[in-house]
Amino acid sequence: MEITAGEVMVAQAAREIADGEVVFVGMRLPLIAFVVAKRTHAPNATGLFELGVVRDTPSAELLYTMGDTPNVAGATWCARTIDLMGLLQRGDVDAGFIGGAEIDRHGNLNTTAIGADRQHPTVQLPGGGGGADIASLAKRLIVIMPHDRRRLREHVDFVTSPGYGSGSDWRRSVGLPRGGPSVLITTLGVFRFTGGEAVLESYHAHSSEADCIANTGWPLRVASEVRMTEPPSAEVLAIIREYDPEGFWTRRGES
Amino acid sequence: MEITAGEVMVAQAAREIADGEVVFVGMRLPLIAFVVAKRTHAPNATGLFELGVVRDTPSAELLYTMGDTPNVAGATWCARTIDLMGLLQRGDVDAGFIGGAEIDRHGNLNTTAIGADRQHPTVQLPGGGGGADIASLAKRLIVIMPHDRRRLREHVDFVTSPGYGSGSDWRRSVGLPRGGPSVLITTLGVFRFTGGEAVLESYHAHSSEADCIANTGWPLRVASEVRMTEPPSAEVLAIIREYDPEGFWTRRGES
Amino acid sequence: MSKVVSLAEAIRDHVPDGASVALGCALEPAVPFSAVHELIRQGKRDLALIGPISDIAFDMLIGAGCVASVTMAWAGNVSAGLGHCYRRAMEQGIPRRVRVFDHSNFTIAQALLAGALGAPYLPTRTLLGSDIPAANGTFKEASSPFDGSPLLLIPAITPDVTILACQRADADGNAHQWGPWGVSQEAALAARTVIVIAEAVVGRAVIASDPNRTIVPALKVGAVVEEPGACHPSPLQGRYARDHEFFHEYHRATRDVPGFERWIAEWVTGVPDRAAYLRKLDGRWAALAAPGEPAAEATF
Amino acid sequence: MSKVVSLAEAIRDHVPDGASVALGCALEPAVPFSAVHELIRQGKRDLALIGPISDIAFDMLIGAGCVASVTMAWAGNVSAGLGHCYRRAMEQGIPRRVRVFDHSNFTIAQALLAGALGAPYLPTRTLLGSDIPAANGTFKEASSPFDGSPLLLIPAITPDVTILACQRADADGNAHQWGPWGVSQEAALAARTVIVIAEAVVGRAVIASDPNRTIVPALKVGAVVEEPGACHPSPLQGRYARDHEFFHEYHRATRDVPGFERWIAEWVTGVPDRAAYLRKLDGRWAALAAPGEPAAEATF
Repeated sequence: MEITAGEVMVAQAAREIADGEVVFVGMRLPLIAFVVAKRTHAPNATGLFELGVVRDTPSAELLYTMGDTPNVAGATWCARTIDLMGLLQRGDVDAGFIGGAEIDRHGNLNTTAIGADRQHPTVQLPGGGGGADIASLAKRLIVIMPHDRRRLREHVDFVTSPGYGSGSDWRRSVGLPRGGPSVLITTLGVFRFTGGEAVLESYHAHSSEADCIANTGWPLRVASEVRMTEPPSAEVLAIIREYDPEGFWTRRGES
Repeated sequence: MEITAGEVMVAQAAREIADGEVVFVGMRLPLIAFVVAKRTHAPNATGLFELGVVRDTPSAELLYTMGDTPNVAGATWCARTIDLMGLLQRGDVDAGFIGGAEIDRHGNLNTTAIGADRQHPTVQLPGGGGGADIASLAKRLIVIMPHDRRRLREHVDFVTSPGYGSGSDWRRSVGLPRGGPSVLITTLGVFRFTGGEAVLESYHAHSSEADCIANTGWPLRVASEVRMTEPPSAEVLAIIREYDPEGFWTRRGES
Repeated sequence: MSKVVSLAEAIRDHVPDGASVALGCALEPAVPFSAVHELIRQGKRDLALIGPISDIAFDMLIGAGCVASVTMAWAGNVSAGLGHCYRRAMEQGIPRRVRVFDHSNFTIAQALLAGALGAPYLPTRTLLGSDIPAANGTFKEASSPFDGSPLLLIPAITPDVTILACQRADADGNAHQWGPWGVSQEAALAARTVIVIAEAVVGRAVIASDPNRTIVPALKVGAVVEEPGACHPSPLQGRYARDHEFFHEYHRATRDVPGFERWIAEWVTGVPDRAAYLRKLDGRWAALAAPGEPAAEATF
Repeated sequence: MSKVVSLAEAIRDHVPDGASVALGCALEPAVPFSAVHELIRQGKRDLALIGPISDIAFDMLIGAGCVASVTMAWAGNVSAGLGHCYRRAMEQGIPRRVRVFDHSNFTIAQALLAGALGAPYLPTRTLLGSDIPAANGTFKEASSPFDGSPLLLIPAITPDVTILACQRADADGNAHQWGPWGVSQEAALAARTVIVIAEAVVGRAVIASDPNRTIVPALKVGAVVEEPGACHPSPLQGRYARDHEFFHEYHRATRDVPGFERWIAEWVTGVPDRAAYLRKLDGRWAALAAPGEPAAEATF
């Protein structure tokens, strides 16, 4: 079976979780990345879900929302949302995953609305949920989204989730206590943030450096040692396909 | 069996609870007053206990502390302390009972320390617990304490629980949202607060107007229609003596 | 005294037009959809909705023209993404313009906690540098009087009424809820009154056997409704699973206004109450049963 | 990975001299007296104690000379009133002077909640006009930027370690506690690390069967101790009742310093651990058993 972009993204996202870390998981590809990490190199990672669920084992079945009953059965803590957000604000959370509709070179994300006037948008997006909190307060942020020139923009219309703002030490200047995006994983490549800007680290097997540049809305910086993204191992593919047999999240070519 | 001061005080305290009210109960005499009120004129009163217990029925056995296991068994809510303090600050609590070591004519209570320097007291008292919060935030305060000229003082050494401060509309001027003492029940009499000052409303059967005046450390105002405190009815005495058969709280001549 | 009434009575007596209403406060699960449908059947207007995620509950109410404003962190369809009615209202003013008060999950939780504590606001560092505070318009920027660091002050939210679904409650309104609480308890304690919708109304002794399960005490509750299946298509832990396909069907059916109106006519105005709704679901409802495994014993 | 250690190891490894230590945070019940005794046996010095009520736990530690400061709303002997050691320390500096940071139950709860939320402070209207804020010295007066009304700002308290007693925990530290929580959860979430003292260490499946009972998650916990009877003479819901007479005996025995020293020699330094202490209590301990009634079923 051909390896999908979703599977490559999940495998890379799993590599971003270190053993023993406390991670805000979220749904879709990050959820499966958490499953892969737990079953491979990060057996002691803990997953937090915004509605108040804490798990040290992935749910038995594939989840469609974090509130699905299988995500609560076997949890180690059913907390209140604010208990987990408190851990986040304290600095007890190592990393968090979020997606977005638009992102700029500094990792500022828009999940609120497209258009100049927030009260009269051209396109109303669902909103940030807890993503803006994770972006504000986690020690580092892992961003996952489809790669599209209209999504990777020179400027986003609305900063829902702050990245590095205008770059450099902007976060400290506005009072954010820590954090910022460490990596952007798209359907085409992996972008590492250095000096507050996304730099192409690797392109996926089905993509290329040129594809990444052509589909990015700003002049893209490319790492000197740019390479192909390491494909998922057979073990990792097996875990992904066992957990998402229908490919509901990993084969719809959309994160 | 002779009626004790404790029994007279409990009967009066019970009269201060109206049906359907939400009341911070506390221990000792107020606890028994809550039992009496529930079983007579206030069957729909709700009792709050600072450690987080909410009950709509008195505990099956006499309590020595609010954390005794019988006070938790049969509770309708085991909350966190801050949940109940939140109700108090919101204005959802009708009344609360507290005691004190010292009180002045304006109902300011000291339960912290005797002496000029708080860090080097002549007598270290245990402290206010949640009493200062109830005094600050309940819609009204019911004070119960032994009557002694050294306890009912012209000025208290430390204001742990604010009453009417210097009188009149002092509470509003310092920012307290509501409340203040409605009544002081002592071993000798009942004092109603009018214009922010305690006025003798009634003396107990074993006491007199003169006793109350002689044992109060400020020039005591006396109501024109001062009378004898209504003694506990046979029904109320029976409830008290059934709940506190040893007279642990009601026969030790000390509230 | 018993506060048990029908859902129609509870909504009629406790949710006037223009009321601020918090619901769906456990985020994805335990959304009181039966109450959402009753609000639409009773033609409520100018509601100020409050809830962090709420799934398609807010989308439906917006599409039905019941809503003047939404205070939320996310509004749409958790399974399908965008909510068509929310988009139409914001992009085209159909059926009417809706004012949005943007929040994050943390700031809405803090606003409701402040309401529950009777505090004027809570101070936070989240959203510093985000455009949400300016869009919301109710937050204040400040610096900490302790160390001068930048802060956002999130003002308290105190809903007129919070609608809370749970597994069981007594007739006075002492409610047991388990599974994720999200911001449900803060929303209930912050509200002027609470409508409790219980899968089952039980005796006081059942509630009092486990007071740590109580999410809201009787003293906050104005009405108690016994209604099995009140949360479908959202799940209720230990009772029934989420009906994922129902959310996708709603998404497909509501792409245009006539489609939305047909959907409402079929599932909301076309049924008198939740019992009829469940009969209409028929075998599909039975298939969602998820009784779960018993919790380890605790004694009191 | 398992964090199960002996109480002596937990205290040795997680409570250095000078540490700020929160304990007794459920107020009267579930006070971890075994840990208090071990702190005395190990001769800890300059501790900064944090707890709203703590019953005689703080009095003992003060009498033993372990304490530099106490942050509390009440300190003494709940059954008998005054605590002799606390009085001697404050009135005569015996065995040493102790700095007091006065709080009310609400302000200490707010300070710990602020610590748990990672907020710098919480704003409140309690204690306006009280002498407590001036005596405490760490609060700030302010006016609300929303309406100008007077407020007190209560700064966050973040203990170095919180010691929490509970009915059961798994080896990682996920702890189930039921009965009154007081400020226990805030104190645990606000702390740098937590020592969990469980009546029983159980399998993860027992904890995971009822995640709503979890008061603190493993990620906050540094050590797990299995120790039956750890709270005597305070009660633990569903396990054992309060030993009221023991508090009165302590009160009578500790009226003077030699009496206190005899009491410590008999009940603390004279016994190696809690198992020996319970054997010493003998039939008196057995008589306190209070297994309680089972909670109504909940399924997940």
